[in-house]
Amino acid sequence: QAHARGPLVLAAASLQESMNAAADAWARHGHPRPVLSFAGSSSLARQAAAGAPADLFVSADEGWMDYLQKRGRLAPGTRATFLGNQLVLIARAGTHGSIALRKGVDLAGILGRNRLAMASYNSVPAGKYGKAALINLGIWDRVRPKVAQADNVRAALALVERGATPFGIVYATDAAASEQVRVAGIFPPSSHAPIRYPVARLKASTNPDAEGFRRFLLSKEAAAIFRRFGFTTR
Amino acid sequence: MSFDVDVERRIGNADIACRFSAEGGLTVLFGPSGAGKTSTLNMIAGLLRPDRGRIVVDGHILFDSASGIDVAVEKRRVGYVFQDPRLFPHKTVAANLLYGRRDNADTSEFDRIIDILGIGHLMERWPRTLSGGEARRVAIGRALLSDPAFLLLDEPLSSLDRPRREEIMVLIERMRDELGLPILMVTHDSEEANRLGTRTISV
Amino acid sequence: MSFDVDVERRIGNADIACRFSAEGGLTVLFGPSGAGKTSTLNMIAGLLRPDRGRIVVDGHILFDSASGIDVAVEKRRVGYVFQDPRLFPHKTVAANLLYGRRDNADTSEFDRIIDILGIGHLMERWPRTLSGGEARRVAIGRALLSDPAFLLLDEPLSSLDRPRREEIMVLIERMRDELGLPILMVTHDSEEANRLGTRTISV
Amino acid sequence: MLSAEQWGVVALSLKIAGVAIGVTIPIAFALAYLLARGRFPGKVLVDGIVHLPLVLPPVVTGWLLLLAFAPDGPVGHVIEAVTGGTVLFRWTGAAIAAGVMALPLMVRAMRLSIESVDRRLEQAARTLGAGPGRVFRTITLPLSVPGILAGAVLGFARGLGEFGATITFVSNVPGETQTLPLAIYSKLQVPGSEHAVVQLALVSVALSLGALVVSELLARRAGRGFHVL
Amino acid sequence: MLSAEQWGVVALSLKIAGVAIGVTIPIAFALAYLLARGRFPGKVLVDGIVHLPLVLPPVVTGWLLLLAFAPDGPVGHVIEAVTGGTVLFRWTGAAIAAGVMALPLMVRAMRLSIESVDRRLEQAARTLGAGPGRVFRTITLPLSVPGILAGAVLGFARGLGEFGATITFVSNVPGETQTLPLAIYSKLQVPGSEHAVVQLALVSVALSLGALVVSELLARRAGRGFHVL
Ligand SMILES: Nc1ncnc2c1ncn2[C@@H]1O[C@H](COP(=O)(O)OP(=O)(O)OP(=O)(O)O)[C@@H](O)[C@H]1O
Ligand SMILES: Nc1ncnc2c1ncn2[C@@H]1O[C@H](COP(=O)(O)OP(=O)(O)OP(=O)(O)O)[C@@H](O)[C@H]1O
Ligand SMILES: [Mg+2]
Ligand SMILES: [Mg+2]
Repeated sequence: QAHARGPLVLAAASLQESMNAAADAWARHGHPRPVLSFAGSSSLARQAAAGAPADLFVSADEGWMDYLQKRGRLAPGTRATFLGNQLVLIARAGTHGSIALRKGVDLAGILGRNRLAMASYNSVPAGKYGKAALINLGIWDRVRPKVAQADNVRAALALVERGATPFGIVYATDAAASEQVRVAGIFPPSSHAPIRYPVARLKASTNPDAEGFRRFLLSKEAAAIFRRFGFTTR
Repeated sequence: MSFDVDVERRIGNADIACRFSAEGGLTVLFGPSGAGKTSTLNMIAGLLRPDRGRIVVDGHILFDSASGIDVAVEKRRVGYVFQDPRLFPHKTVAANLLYGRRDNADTSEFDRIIDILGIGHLMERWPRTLSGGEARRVAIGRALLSDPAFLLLDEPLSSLDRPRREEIMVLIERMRDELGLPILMVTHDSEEANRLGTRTISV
Repeated sequence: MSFDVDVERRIGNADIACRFSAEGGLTVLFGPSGAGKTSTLNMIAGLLRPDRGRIVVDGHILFDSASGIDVAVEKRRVGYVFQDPRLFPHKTVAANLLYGRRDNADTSEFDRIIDILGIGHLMERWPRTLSGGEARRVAIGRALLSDPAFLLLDEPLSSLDRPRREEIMVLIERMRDELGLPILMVTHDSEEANRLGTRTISV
Repeated sequence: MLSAEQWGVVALSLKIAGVAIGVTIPIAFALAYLLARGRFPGKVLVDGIVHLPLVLPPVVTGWLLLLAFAPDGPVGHVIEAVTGGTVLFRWTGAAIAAGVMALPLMVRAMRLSIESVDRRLEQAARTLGAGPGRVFRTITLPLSVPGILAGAVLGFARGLGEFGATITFVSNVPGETQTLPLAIYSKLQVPGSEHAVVQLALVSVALSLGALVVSELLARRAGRGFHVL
Repeated sequence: MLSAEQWGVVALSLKIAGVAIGVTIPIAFALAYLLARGRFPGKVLVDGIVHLPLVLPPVVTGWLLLLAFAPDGPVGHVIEAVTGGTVLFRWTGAAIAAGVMALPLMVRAMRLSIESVDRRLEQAARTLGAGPGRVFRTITLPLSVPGILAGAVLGFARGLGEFGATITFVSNVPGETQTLPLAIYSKLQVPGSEHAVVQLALVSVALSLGALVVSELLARRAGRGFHVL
């Protein structure tokens, strides 16, 4: 006997398309469709930390998951990292040429008077990875004054889509989702910490389907779905 | 039927002092512009607090700075016709007239007053569409219909034509005599003052 | 020194029609409350547009529905004392008095008018602190000091005491005679009307 | 034109903004009256607190609401004890966020109208035997109607547009707290969904235009009599 | 208490909100006058457009601004041709966002005041020889001061709190477009930075309290004469 309502899943906004596809697949197995609430990881983590009655939390980085774990809001033994991503440099579709992102690459010179779109580099995960990568390449100091920080990675994508900036740093999944941009360069995976998406069940969870859906997210079937959207899976 | 007033109040740089004691009927308050007539009426009505003094109307102490008595405006049962009409702009003439009415008031009295004031045809109108004299007549009606224990009239008949004026004065005199209402009236018309005033007081 | 007025206008359910031709001096407009006196003055001042008609003052056509003439209010050079004082609440008495003044106006005239109106001590005051009669005197001063070509006075002397009234009437008569201003005045005081009115018109 | 799901979002948004404004109007009017008429120490402080949701970034307001209404927060604690439930992730929470964000706008507009009520009319009413309560009900309140309507329209529009505090406070739960702005935000996160964004934005605009028209009609009705309108 | 960098953020926020409101006041007043006094077809539409930034989620407004001011957008194109520059990522762009978001609040407050100006005073001024321009300057405008002040305070507070449209339109560029709300938001994104958030939020609150106090003083000064205040 299925619960009348699916579990409430708090998921990072950048997982919107892929998590919806996963929820649909789960529902096709005869389960009530999970209710998905998409927002920034920070907002969601704070809500979970406040003891809000949700079932699963899917974060865009480990930091916010740690935050909940420290506060004892996670159901023990349910935390798992299930997705990975890549960091890319994008340009507007229709432009040409690619940039080899090696140590010392003259990105600042290529930008000229233009700017580089990124998610906020001190706060939003995509921005933090980007900053780390640019530091690793040894060009952060010269690029930093030219950075335009958006409030999330999709807003950074929009800046490039609109032609407000010629280049941007986003996830490979974002670049794949948009037809108006193309990948102009891929950051070496070694240039930043691995990009990982953890999931966990919350202690406040009451929905009997919650654990089932969590396991489904870790399943092969779900992995295939996430790969379709450009994520890497383990 | 009496006023016993002794008040002092400072407004701006002016000291207003008024002291009189009037037995019965209609008392006329007379004086040059800016002497403090309106201020005196406001103090009797309870709208302006005297710095010091005592107000007694018909044996009821309305204000006494010595014993700390200060009856609330709405409890003084005053029928006040202000110098300006002060009609409620968001209410029709009819609603203005009925605003102060008691539930048990009788209808024939109402009809008679409306008739003498000649405002029966204005009932559904909004105050801003009234002429100066029409607004004033509605204001008089509103005060008279509130079942007052005494009347304060601040130049009630200015901006009315002579015949209408006569009729309204007759009405007011009748209220004085039949209902025994003490009346305090400000006017600048010495003829009117002499005819009506049981007593005339100069400020 | 003449008015030549023939206007019609519908307001609400009332048809107001006024037609008169007055040579020289001061014309008194007389009539019961609600007859349309204020409306007539408003039409002459240009504040209310007649449905039909013609207004000529001192040979100047101010309005003519036949030829489509309609001189703007501010170009009519009217000195209008409204039935209510209508002082500008955000300006001091002095600023109210000077509002309509021409730059080349002479100061002795100013001082004389202020003196006769007895408002010299009120200059720095705000309108809301004035008594009824004080406000009215300031309103008269404001209109007289705007260098008008003709005067419209809507019960200008109501709420003033007799001595003050006399003085102000003398002032207005002198303006009429010395400056040759045509004057149209509404009053309910038949004594006043008879004394002043070069002609009396009933609406 | 809209899918059934989108109509659901519209209905939910109207419910949330409507309830929020309906409940907030009396609170806002009381505060406006206090600020317009009251003379007490610390008035500027009350004024400042009322303005808070306007100055703070909405996400901060949302966060503060979250702290207050969390099950172990000061307000949430009481709510849980009384009703046994919570407003988190519920439409009631979204309505609270909308109301709080709309409050300063409503108070300002109402205060402006209360301040322009002619006190002499209130005096006249009192001489006619009306006590302070009746004067308030029959004179002050109706003469403040232009400000109340303006405040209600501003508040309703603000409530319809509320995003930051809502998503921070009660998340983005479809069918519960996903109002139009949150739905638009969700669409904005999906590249290439500009069409849906524009469509939803147009619905928002149509709704607030509707509210405007209704308020203008009400204003005209209420203002038949007096010069203000 | 604050670091030099944070003081920089405060100064920048004040500059942006101040310039935005200064420039928007005349525009808002003109619109308010048009809406209060004008009788023309499509008035409700103008009214609706003015309210737009209030109803739309701020990120949508920001996105629309971005479309308009992008180098190949209709407005950005003109600006580039005339000045050779762009407002994107510049404080001027942040001021545009703040002004646009504040506009509906300012217009409403001003309109309320204009509607309560007694037209008979304007008539009196005209009989005294003042043409429409002078009547407007000397009567209508000063009598609307309460609404202008209320609008300015609301707008300034809104401008100080503006977040969603700003970050979407001109991004978060330290020293150029990073206002207080953006700085606060950045902090909020970092686990465990609640202390810094509260500190910056308190600065916001202090600034708007200051604006309130100034406006109350101005209102008292302007209102010495008339009953409205
Ligand atoms: N908007 C309106 N709707 C209906 N009737 C109106 C309107 N405005 C004015 N009236 C009527 O027009 C008539 C003329 O008004 P007006 O003010 O000219 O009278 P008046 O002669 O000046 O009277 P008073 O001596 O009382 O001032 C009055 O009967 C008044 O009720
Ligand atoms: N707020 C104020 N500041 C200074 N003076 C004031 C203030 N209010 C009233 N006054 C003055 O108090 C005096 C008394 O005013 P009041 O209205 O009682 O006069 P009044 O006798 O009714 O005159 P009128 O016949 O002209 O109506 C006036 O000289 C007036 O200028
Ligand atoms: Mg008086
Ligand atoms: Mg009249």
